[in-house]
Amino acid sequence: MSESNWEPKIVAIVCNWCTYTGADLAGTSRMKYQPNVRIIKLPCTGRIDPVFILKAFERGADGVLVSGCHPGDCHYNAGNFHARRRWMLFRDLLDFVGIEPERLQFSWVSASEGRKWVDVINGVTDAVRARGPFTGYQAINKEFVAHE
Amino acid sequence: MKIGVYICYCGENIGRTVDCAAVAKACAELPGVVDSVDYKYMCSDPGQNIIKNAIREKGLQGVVVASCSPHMHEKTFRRACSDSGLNPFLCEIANLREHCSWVHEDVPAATRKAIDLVRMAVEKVKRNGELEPIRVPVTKRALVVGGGIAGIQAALDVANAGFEVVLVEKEPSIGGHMSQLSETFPTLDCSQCILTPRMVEVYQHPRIKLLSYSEVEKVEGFIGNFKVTIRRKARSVIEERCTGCGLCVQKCPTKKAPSEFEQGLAKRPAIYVPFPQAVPNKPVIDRNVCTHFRTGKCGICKKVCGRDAIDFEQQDQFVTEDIGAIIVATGYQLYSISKKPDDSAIKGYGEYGYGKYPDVIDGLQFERIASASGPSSGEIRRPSDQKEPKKVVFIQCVGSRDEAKGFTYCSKICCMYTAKHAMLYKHKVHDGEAYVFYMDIRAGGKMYEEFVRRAIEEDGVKYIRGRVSRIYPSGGKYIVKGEDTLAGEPIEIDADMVVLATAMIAQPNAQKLAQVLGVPYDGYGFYQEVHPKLRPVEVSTAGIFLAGACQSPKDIPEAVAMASAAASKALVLFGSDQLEREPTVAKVNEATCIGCFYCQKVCAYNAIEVKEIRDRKGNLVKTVASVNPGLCQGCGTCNATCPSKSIELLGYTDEQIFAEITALG
Amino acid sequence: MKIGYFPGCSLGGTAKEFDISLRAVMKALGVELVEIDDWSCCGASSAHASSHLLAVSLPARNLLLAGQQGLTEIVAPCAACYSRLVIAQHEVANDAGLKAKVERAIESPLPAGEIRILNVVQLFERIGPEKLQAAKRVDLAGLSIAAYYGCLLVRPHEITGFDDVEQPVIMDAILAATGARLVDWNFKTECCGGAHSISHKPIVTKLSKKILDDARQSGANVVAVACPMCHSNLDMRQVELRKEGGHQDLPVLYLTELLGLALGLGRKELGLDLHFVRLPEQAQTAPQENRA
Amino acid sequence: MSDLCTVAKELLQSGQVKLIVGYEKGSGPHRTRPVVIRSAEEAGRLVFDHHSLNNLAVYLTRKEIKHEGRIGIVAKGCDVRAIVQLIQEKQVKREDVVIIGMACDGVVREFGLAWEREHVAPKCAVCDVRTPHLYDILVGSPAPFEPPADSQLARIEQLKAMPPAERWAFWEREFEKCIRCYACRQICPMCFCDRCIADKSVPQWLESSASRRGNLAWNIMRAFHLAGRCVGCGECDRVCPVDIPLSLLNREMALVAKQEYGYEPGRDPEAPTLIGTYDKDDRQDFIQ
Repeated sequence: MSESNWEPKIVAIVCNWCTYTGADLAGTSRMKYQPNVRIIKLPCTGRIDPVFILKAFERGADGVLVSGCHPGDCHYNAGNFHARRRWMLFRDLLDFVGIEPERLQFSWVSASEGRKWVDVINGVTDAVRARGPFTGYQAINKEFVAHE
Repeated sequence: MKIGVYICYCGENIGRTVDCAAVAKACAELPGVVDSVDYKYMCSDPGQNIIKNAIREKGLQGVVVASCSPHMHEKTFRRACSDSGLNPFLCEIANLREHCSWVHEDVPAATRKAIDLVRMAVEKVKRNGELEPIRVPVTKRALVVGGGIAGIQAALDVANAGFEVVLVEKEPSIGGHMSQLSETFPTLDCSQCILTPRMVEVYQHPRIKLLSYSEVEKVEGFIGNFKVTIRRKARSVIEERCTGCGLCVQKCPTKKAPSEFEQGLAKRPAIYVPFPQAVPNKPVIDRNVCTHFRTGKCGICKKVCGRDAIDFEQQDQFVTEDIGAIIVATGYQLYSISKKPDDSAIKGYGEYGYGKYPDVIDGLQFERIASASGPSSGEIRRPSDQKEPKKVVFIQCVGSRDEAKGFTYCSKICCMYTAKHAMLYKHKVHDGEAYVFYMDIRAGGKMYEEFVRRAIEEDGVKYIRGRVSRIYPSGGKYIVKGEDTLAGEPIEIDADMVVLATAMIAQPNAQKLAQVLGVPYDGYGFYQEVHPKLRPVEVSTAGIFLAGACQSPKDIPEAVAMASAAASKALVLFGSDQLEREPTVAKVNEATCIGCFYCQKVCAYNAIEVKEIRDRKGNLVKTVASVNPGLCQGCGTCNATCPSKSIELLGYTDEQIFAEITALG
Repeated sequence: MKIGYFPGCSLGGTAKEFDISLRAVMKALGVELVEIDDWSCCGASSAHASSHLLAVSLPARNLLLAGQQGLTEIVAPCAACYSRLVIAQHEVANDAGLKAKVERAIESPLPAGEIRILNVVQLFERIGPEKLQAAKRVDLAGLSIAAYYGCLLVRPHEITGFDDVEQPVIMDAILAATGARLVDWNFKTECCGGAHSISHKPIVTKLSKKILDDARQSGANVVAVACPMCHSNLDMRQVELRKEGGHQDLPVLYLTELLGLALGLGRKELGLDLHFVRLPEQAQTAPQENRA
Repeated sequence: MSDLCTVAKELLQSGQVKLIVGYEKGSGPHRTRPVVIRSAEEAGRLVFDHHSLNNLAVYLTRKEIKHEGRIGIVAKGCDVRAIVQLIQEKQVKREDVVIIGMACDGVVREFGLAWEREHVAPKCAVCDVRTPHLYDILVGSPAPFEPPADSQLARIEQLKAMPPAERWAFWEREFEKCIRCYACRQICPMCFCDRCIADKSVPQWLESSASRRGNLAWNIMRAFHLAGRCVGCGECDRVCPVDIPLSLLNREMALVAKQEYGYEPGRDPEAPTLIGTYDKDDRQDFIQ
């Protein structure tokens, strides 16, 4: 793909009960959003290991969205509370090593928030597009791709 | 690996935006894919047959169906797989409809995305393992917590279906709030007349074990296999010996304790039965007021008891019960606006003077005043001087629907019971005037609206739409200052008595009990059902069901209906000897587990147990975590938290997720 | 302790004794009051009826001056001034657009740090009842006080964040340090008629009478206020009430005057003689007549 | 250090401990090295001074000595924090260890350096446990000590002031040096896993070759695994053969833990851990 029509690659890691179902609702409501996102479904945000986020960047993601149930709505009572602490630390760590915060975003999207899902995904896609390709990671990926 | 990929057009739903044929073609090239087929309706019988035949004929080891959301047809396709001998967990769904064709318009972009989604699913399914459903035995015995009308109904339903029930009630008698009510809307039938036969039925039922004056202390185990510890509070009366003759109650010299049942409007002795129809009809000693417990003297009750049933030395006892299903029916309490609540967001209603002015009372107190068994034998008397009040003001929504000072929710029953109160008052005090301050009248229910109209039109209750700003005493009366928002002017009523319809709120210990049971609760302490519409009596902890006002404010018919629903859920469980659970549970790698137990800290279900690994001589080698698959709900929080990655969530293993992510690049 | 002082217009006029007594009491307690130099009108009663921008800019200018003069806390004894100042502060803090407009109007950026604005009740809360207790010279056992808060002192709660809106208690707690009895009464926050004093005198007289009657019926022999408007209504309208007949005088004193008496300050030092209804000599220590 | 020797002798003689982990004189000036002694006769070998650098808590989880019996350990305050965190994480039982708490007047940042002001270890700048906060036996009392400036914090602030791209470039340069020797892991008392994720091959958790990408992942995950757990002993910095400033990452995580959750690891053996607990009102303004 040439520079001019470059499109960001977005990975969304979401929980099954709220955000995945919210994204389903956006579909059944025939709302439209940008096609850049690929969703990875896990049972709960509590299941999301930060290493998944790194792996996504290693596989060429320009931005990652992590999304789950609103606090208090977790299907598993507290998975999102545990996740929230991890995110706080991990996000700061990535920021500290120089990864722009736009590249890793977080949201609460409930099963009834199809509209919010659309807004969040469009927002993330636009923000990452504005940042351009994740050249920092691409540079270190390149070396590896050569080996593969 | 032999993987089959099946792409559904869903009529035009997918086919319009995704070039399904192109997807099938592209996917056929993916490593491991031996069959790649597109078809109009995969979920139809012929569609399913394509998959079934391919499994048999091509010896597939994994299936990817690219169709609608897995929430829609995952079960369908898994069944199709297992019908033809493939483990159902070797089937993955790529969501081409809700997550692709319906939300995008550009065909090439949507097609590219569809191929990506299938590729991710293919890579994942290659790493799926065969999982077998987890089977656990079922103890066909129910615990019902709370002996109000909801608990009574649930207990009777389960017991009448032929199963044993343990009914735990924290008060000395079952009956709950309903036993305190005078008449019930909209039929005005006597509350106790319809309730007491049910209470007796519970007591006499051969399959119901009633533990009154008891509380649930601890719950261990999981659906079908709970172990429940119950604290039997010291009654100071040996139930088996007591005949309920009541002599001790009569002779007790301490008669000054405010009666809980009468809402403080009457006194009771230190040894008492809450009310004459109590079940069990066995007294209890209130150790806080009893002279013997305070000074060591008296002991008259012990002297007069012919059966030697008084036991001052009695201690709390603990009993353990094996239980298969738990029905929680712990009810509600009324918001006591006299006290400043702990929650600083709630500002109270000090300006109404509840607790300060004796004739400003709440709804339950009015029930007692209006009840034939109440302190004034059903004659309407105001508490301060026992005079018949000639003008009574009823105020609705005290604490309910009030974001500024109370709770945001509607307490639901107050419109109806206020109409009932005003009506009962008018029936008993013919020359009296009844005023009702309201915000809206919410009378949805069979014969409810008609009931309110009757209060207004036939009984002449004066409804004023508006709020009350202040109540203050003046010359033996209470000046109720408010606003009539329909007339658009301030209004003052010199009332003899004021009745506040205070909000229905969660029980004071609701959150504590929720933690014991593992039941989630909302911001107000009401218990949280799994789904507000489709699973209204279940909670996220399997095997626990909700009945009545512990879930949200409810009137009697709703509480009873919910109780029967909860009972039927328990009976569904008792319908089989074993139950099957999704096998997506966590599993520990004992070889690498280091025993830090971070997994235990994050587990919301107490599913992580401590396991000791010993050598042949019995020496402790190390302590590791172990998952109880009956308790594990499969959230995977332990998996993400484990520092050495020694615990994995089956069905969502790291290897599977990595494969999905890797397939992106 | 040093506190900025925004007197406002009333304390130079009808509420002169509020100013006098506040200064005297602060001196006695060793608190330095620093009057904001070049302070101007807070805009109360008229500005917010004519222009929102003006109603916010006037108090904002005074906050700006306070900030420039190095003050971090200021006291605004007049309840209306207090209300305008806290509301303006709240609005500019929560509305960047408005803030920009205000800064254009007052031709200066607002100070970054927030200035703490106190009403007179909060001032004594800040000083602390222990300090009052320690400085007490005279026990006001002869007084039964009805503490009257009026409408502006505690409202709106979202902004003032101070005391219970319907059943405030903090002024009572402060006055308890004088040794006087605080009566439990009904009209702590009832409307006195406020700014209608001139335009609708009969209404104000009627409202004031209700408040005074309830205070008396509840056993009070003096009413404590913390607002010049309340004071002028409750004190001055008793002249009309006397004419109507059947009225028994009920002295209305500023919180600061009552505290001044307890600190042993003289009636002149506290401006007690400037009221229409005077507190009888020695009333504070006289045995109570109508103790309930 | 006759005090320390007497204490050690008594502990071994009375059988209260099976062995003692401590420091002995090293192989040159301004050096010590860890030593395990098992008899009272050996007690005289123990030393403690400005050059007792190793965090000996790392030995408490070593299988080789763990099963021998009760262990005595010579520990500075910073080392005690590691022991406390190990107790919090169920790796050490309080009753299985006798802590010989050493009042500490600061240590140098590397072996071979004389005790001079410019040689003081960065961690000593913010030390508040010069008298250990938990011990069974306390030896000595701290002398007056003027701590040096907090150079670590200054560097963190300097990094944070950079635009992200510059920060990225800085860490890229640093991580590029990494040879994946895992000395940082071996020396760390908190890296007690039997099988580190870096060695996990099915599935491979982190790329194991010393590539730029693998190095970034390893160093990020190492820091993340220590978030809310690292007690700031700085041993990783000291042993890194290519001088990657690892403790800057650890310190940044510690700053977040303190600021957002008021949490400091290794303070209270009874305290819950940072990860594994939550508060309903934890900060979430970064979540849409």
